[in-house]
Amino acid sequence: QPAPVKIGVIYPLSGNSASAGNYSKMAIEVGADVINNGNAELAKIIPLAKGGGLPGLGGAKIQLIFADNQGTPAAGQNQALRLISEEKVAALIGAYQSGITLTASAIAERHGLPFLTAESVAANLTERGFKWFFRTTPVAIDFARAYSTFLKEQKAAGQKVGAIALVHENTEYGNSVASVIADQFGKDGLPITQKIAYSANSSDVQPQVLQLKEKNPDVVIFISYTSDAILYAKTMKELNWKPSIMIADNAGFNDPAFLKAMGSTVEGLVNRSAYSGGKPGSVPAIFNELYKAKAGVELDDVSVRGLQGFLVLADAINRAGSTDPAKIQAALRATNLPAEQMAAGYDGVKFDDKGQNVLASSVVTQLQGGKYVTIFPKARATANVILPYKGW
Amino acid sequence: MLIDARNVTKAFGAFRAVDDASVSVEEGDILGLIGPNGAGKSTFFNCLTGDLPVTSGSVSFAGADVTRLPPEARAKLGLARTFQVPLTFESMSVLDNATIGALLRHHTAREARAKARDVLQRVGLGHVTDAPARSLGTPGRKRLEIARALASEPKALLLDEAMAGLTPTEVRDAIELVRRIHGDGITIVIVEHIMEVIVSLAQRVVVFHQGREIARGTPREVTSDPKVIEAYLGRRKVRHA
Amino acid sequence: MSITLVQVIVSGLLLGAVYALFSSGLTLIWGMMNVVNFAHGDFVMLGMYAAVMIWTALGGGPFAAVPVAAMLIATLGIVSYFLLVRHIMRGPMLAQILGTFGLALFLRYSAFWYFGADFKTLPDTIVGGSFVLGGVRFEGSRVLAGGMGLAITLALHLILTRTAIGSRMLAVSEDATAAQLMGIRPQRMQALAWAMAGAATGIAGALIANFFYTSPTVGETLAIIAFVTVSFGGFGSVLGALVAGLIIGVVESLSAYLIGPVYKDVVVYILFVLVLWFRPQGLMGKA
Amino acid sequence: MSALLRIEHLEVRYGDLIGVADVSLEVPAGSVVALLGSNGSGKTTTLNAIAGIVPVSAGTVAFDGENIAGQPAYAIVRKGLALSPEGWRLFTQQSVENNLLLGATPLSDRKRIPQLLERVYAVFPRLAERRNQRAGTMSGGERQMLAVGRALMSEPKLLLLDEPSLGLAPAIVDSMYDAFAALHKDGQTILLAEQSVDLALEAADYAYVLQVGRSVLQGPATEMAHNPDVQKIYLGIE
Amino acid sequence: MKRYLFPGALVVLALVYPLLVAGSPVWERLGALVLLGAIGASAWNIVGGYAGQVSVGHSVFFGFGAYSAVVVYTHLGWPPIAGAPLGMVLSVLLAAIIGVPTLRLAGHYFSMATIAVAELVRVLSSTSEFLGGAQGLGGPAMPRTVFDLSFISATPFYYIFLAVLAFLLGLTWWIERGRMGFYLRAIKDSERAARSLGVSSGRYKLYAYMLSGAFTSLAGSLYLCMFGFVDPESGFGILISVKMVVMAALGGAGVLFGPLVGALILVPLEELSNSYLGGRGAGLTFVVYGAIIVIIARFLPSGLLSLFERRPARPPAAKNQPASGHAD
Ligand SMILES: Nc1ncnc2c1ncn2[C@@H]1O[C@H](COP(=O)(O)OP(=O)(O)OP(=O)(O)O)[C@@H](O)[C@H]1O
Ligand SMILES: Nc1ncnc2c1ncn2[C@@H]1O[C@H](COP(=O)(O)OP(=O)(O)OP(=O)(O)O)[C@@H](O)[C@H]1O
Ligand SMILES: [Mg+2]
Ligand SMILES: [Mg+2]
Repeated sequence: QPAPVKIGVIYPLSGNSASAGNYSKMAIEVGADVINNGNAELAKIIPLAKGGGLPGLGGAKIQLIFADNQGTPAAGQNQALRLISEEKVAALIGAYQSGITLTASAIAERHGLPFLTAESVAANLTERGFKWFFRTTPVAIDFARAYSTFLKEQKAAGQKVGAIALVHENTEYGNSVASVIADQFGKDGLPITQKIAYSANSSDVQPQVLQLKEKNPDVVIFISYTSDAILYAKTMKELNWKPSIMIADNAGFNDPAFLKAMGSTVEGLVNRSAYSGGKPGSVPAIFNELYKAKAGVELDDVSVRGLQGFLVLADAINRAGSTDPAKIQAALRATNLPAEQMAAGYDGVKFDDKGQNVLASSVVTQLQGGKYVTIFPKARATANVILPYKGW
Repeated sequence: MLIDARNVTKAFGAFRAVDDASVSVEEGDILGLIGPNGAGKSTFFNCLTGDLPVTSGSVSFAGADVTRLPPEARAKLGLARTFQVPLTFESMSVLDNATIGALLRHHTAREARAKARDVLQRVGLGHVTDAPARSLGTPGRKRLEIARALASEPKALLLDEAMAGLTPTEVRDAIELVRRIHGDGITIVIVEHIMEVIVSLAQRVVVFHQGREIARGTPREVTSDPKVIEAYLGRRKVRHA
Repeated sequence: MSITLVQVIVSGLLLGAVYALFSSGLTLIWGMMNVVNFAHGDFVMLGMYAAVMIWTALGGGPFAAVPVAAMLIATLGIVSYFLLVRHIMRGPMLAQILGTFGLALFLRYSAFWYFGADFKTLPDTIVGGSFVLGGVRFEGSRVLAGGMGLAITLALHLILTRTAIGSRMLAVSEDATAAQLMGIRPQRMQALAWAMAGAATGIAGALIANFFYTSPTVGETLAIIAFVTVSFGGFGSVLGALVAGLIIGVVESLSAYLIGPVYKDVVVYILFVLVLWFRPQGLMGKA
Repeated sequence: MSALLRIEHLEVRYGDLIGVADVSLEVPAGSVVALLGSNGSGKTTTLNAIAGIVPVSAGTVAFDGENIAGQPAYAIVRKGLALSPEGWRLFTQQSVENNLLLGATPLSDRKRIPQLLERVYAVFPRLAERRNQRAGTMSGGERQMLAVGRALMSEPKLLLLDEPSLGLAPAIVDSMYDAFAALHKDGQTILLAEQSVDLALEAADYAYVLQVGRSVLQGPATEMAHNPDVQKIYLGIE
Repeated sequence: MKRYLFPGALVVLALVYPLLVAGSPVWERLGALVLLGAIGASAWNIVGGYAGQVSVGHSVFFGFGAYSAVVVYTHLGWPPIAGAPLGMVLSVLLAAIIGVPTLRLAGHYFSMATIAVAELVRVLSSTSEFLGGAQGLGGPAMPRTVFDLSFISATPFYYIFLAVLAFLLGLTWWIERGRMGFYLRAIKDSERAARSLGVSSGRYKLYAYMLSGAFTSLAGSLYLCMFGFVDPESGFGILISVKMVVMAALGGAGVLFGPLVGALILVPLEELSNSYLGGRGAGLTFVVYGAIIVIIARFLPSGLLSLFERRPARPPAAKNQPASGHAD
């Protein structure tokens, strides 16, 4: 039995984003379990799912070494160094928050070790000229395009989209996504009539909702973390106001915690997701079952992206046939995974020379009967759009 | 005129603790300030030193109008004081307490420390220089405050009941100490309820009552003033004299 | 004035009363023993979890949760007092920061370990919905919390300023030895103070949980608000916390509505620094 | 007369320093006993040790026949003892009247409180005038009055007074000592530390002299007043 | 002789530490992290420990330092370390602006006001485009010259930090023994008495605050050089301030080596507990970390260095009548 291949996983396992980090951790554990112990159904689609570890390395098992970035760039970087130098991991994956990915991947770059981010979307990450950095997730512009096309389609179908409000939290995530959406919508002639920035982890969002209520836009797009997502949903119900289309940019509104808490009051909520559900027997559906058994909740955007990133990395290591970082790097460069092998709703995985996955994409989903179902693009849709937004 | 307070009033809300008091002290004087409890003596001191801003009136010291100056500026001009409730630096040694005072006129810590030792010796704390200030009893602290003030080499020293709590013998020593301080050319204003101290030290006495001056003169004159006896000394004043 | 503006002010006032409620425990501990409890936010957080647990495990609403949370957090206060605070009070003021910060981390992550990182919320059906009064919408859970906030802070204020027990507690806070000379048992009073503060904080938590999310780190958000409220109003003054809480609530609400939510904290902090500039002891603090 | 308080070989240490080395004394019920001694001789330490606010390191303190050494102050105080301490230790944030009411905490008969308040106000009319003023803003002498008044509020079996005349104007000292005399006549037991020997010996039945932490002399007050040794000790001749 | 034993041993150990752990990047880095923590806490100690003005908003200076360093890179293309002097100058100015109103405040009010100021700056920084808004700013991704201080090993950082710390402690020691040291302690004990002796307490507190701010800012600049990224939370976050306070308090505030000792305990504790427990994701890191702080505070409220002090005779009651009234 060859020595196991160690993969370092850096996530926020404590601090404000710990919820996301812990779900992603479980998703990746599911992925590793599939590779190490096999899953008959998946094996029909994904070669690595046959079990028995990585065939390219003589059946070496994958060993995941998790580290907590504690929500701080310093801890992220310190842990990256530890994983590299003490744990001698073959590659790193992480670190959720873009700022932390930035510092942690810098260490990997200096040590010449592949670093794959499965969920950090900040644009500058792939602009640094790094040679060891890869990103599987779609970035803001992909989301923006998806919304834009979706809304134009709804407009054509007779929905009112004359006034669009953008409500976003004021950290890196919200700001960057909001500005990209605003740009894209501008180009596409979709009018953004109201922009509300607020500080994350608010204690009260009534004033914001009252501002919305006053202007009464047709469409609202929320870019919020979980805690604020919950407050918005609650407050909108309290003040009894809803737009005819309510779009939530993922993050908080996708959090299983949000669904558990607010599910029944946001029926009809439109969301985007890397997780597209899928028909029984498809990769996402099978992984979802496995994941549900472990985590008690459905796969969602965050967890599926983490899982997908991990699968890409495992595939590359397998093809590298070695834990030599340079070989893994080369294998990653050569990655070309087809859409049907995707756990996430991407069109596949293929990196450009900056390390960005050019086949990354998002689907648009809607909350129907307490579950997110894919409604856009048509090709992937599993259900029809139901509008206007129902709410509570 | 070293200290000249004119029409000083200090009000706390509607209550005037010091009410239009004018007191002046010549250089080289020892002025006694007496009066019943709550007459406003300490408050008046605080107005002189700048610990409290006056409500109205003016204070000048060594020819300069100091009415608006903060306490530290007045100290630099040479006005030193002790507090009725001792405020020693409790975490420091006796020597360091005095050194703080000495640093006002000495540049280096070394020089200041030498000066401090000297002063401690003079006030009779030479044997406890290294003890922490908090181990001193109330009278010891008051003595330390005198030392600290002297170490700042003041022109004038305001003593607020510095001898309270001393035994008769110790009071006699303390009177001697004040005489010596005075002998060094330091002007002194002294508040004390022990009449022996006032009678034997003060050249002039001002008597306060309810924030106002009710009498002034030599110690003999004021102690026989019926107003003062009525308001302050009481029937059996002899016992204290 | 537009009806929306009235709505904004009303929601600010209700929020402010809640701020006052969860700040009152902090100000009480300060006033009673000159201790700034950096774990205060985490006490609130545990109170919130108590309410969540009572709902999920027993299906109980606030009428069950409030007394239970009050008792639990009061007990926590007493235990913290005897195991930790009593000892750190012997040290310098910094020891309080050290000790209560450690306690904060310990509590926060014990909750994390036990409850997980998930956000929890109570169904908003617990405190029956909302009602409209003169065009202004009132939400039941907030009215309940705000009303209780007012009532409890006023009660605490009266206890401290008008009763013998309050006077004894204040005596202990100022000089424990002198209090002993009055025949008062300082530790008993201090434990009582921690119990009272704990109870108020637990109640606050249980009520907030009705309209706020609960998570292990929620205390951090709340603690800073509480610190600002308490120093704004004057350390040790429960009435001050009430007034400051109401002011902060309204100012936050108005500035979020009129200027923009991102700037509401900016406005509050600037106001706070201005207040301290003109009244260094806070609105109602003692000089 | 039986001894209400009996101290034997009391020793108190402050870390390495010795506050009181060996003090023995007796306070019979109904008597006024004076504790004399120069600055730093240990009067305050002795009184504080009796009240329990400094720990006794050796010796016994028997109050009403029970050894109270080592008991916490609050327990001792509740047995019927009150101290007006050095440095007053008022509750500066509270009103004058609240300070007095706090003094009455150990009192079991709460109905006596108004009467006791009146009694204190009669001795110190200034306190009555200022009953709502914050204690921390009182003048030095006013604080002294308040400290003594507060000790009177619990109607203790034994009243311990640490330099009650400190900082008081002569006229107030007189009226306060008149009050002590009246209390004495009513059977109040008092242990009194005073710097002012004349004053103390005039008020007391019996006196002890402390010197560097030891009780070195004792006798009836009238004798002590004429005892040359007392003068010697105050002159510091050993 | 004995007095010099502890510092002497520390110096020798400090100089050879990287040799002892050579080959283990994690331990090399840990050494640098301890020193960086010690620089921050020692800087804090000047105003918080010696002058007794407990600032819980020192992150404002740390953030200024970190942002100055990254801003000179982002907007001027200079190496980040070139921003350090700028940060120090700005922090001195900032300290003057913050200090004048807040240093008048007593005790906890000062602490709370400093928190408020830091939070204010944090919120403002997240709205400033110049500072990269909430996204934050990154330093040079790839080292261009040696001045970018982009080392693979932490050892060069270790020696840079050591030199800075040595300078800072030397300066503190010099201050402690001179006029300013005496004055600061006096102000801490009784400001009123100090003023009566001619101590311009406001001025000296301000000096201490400015000096402290300058070095805290330097710590921030060094942090940026090492980690290469700052955003509002990691620059101005309250946790940064609290950690400085906690480190100093843990070792002994107002004691020269207190913050260093605090850093020696806390930083490794933080790193090791995260390394060994963090990956499980149950928050156990902080349960342990918090519990250890609680235990130290419980048994050594005056800090670890109080263990080595000769026990001073404690007064029977710590509290004297506070001199809050005016009537004296
Ligand atoms: N802040 C205040 N508010 C109200 N009254 C005050 C305040 N400060 C002082 N007083 C009152 O002002 C009066 C003057 O006090 P001051 O301390 O000057 O008296 P004093 O002459 O020094 O008396 P003593 O001999 O007892 O020391 C006192 O009656 C005191 O109670
Ligand atoms: N807190 C303390 N720490 C250390 N030593 C102390 C302390 N309090 C008192 N002492 C010492 O104990 C001894 C007795 O002091 P004590 O105060 O009992 O004397 P006293 O007779 O009351 O004198 P005074 O005239 O000063 O009131 C003195 O040597 C004093 O220095
Ligand atoms: Mg006075
Ligand atoms: Mg004494």
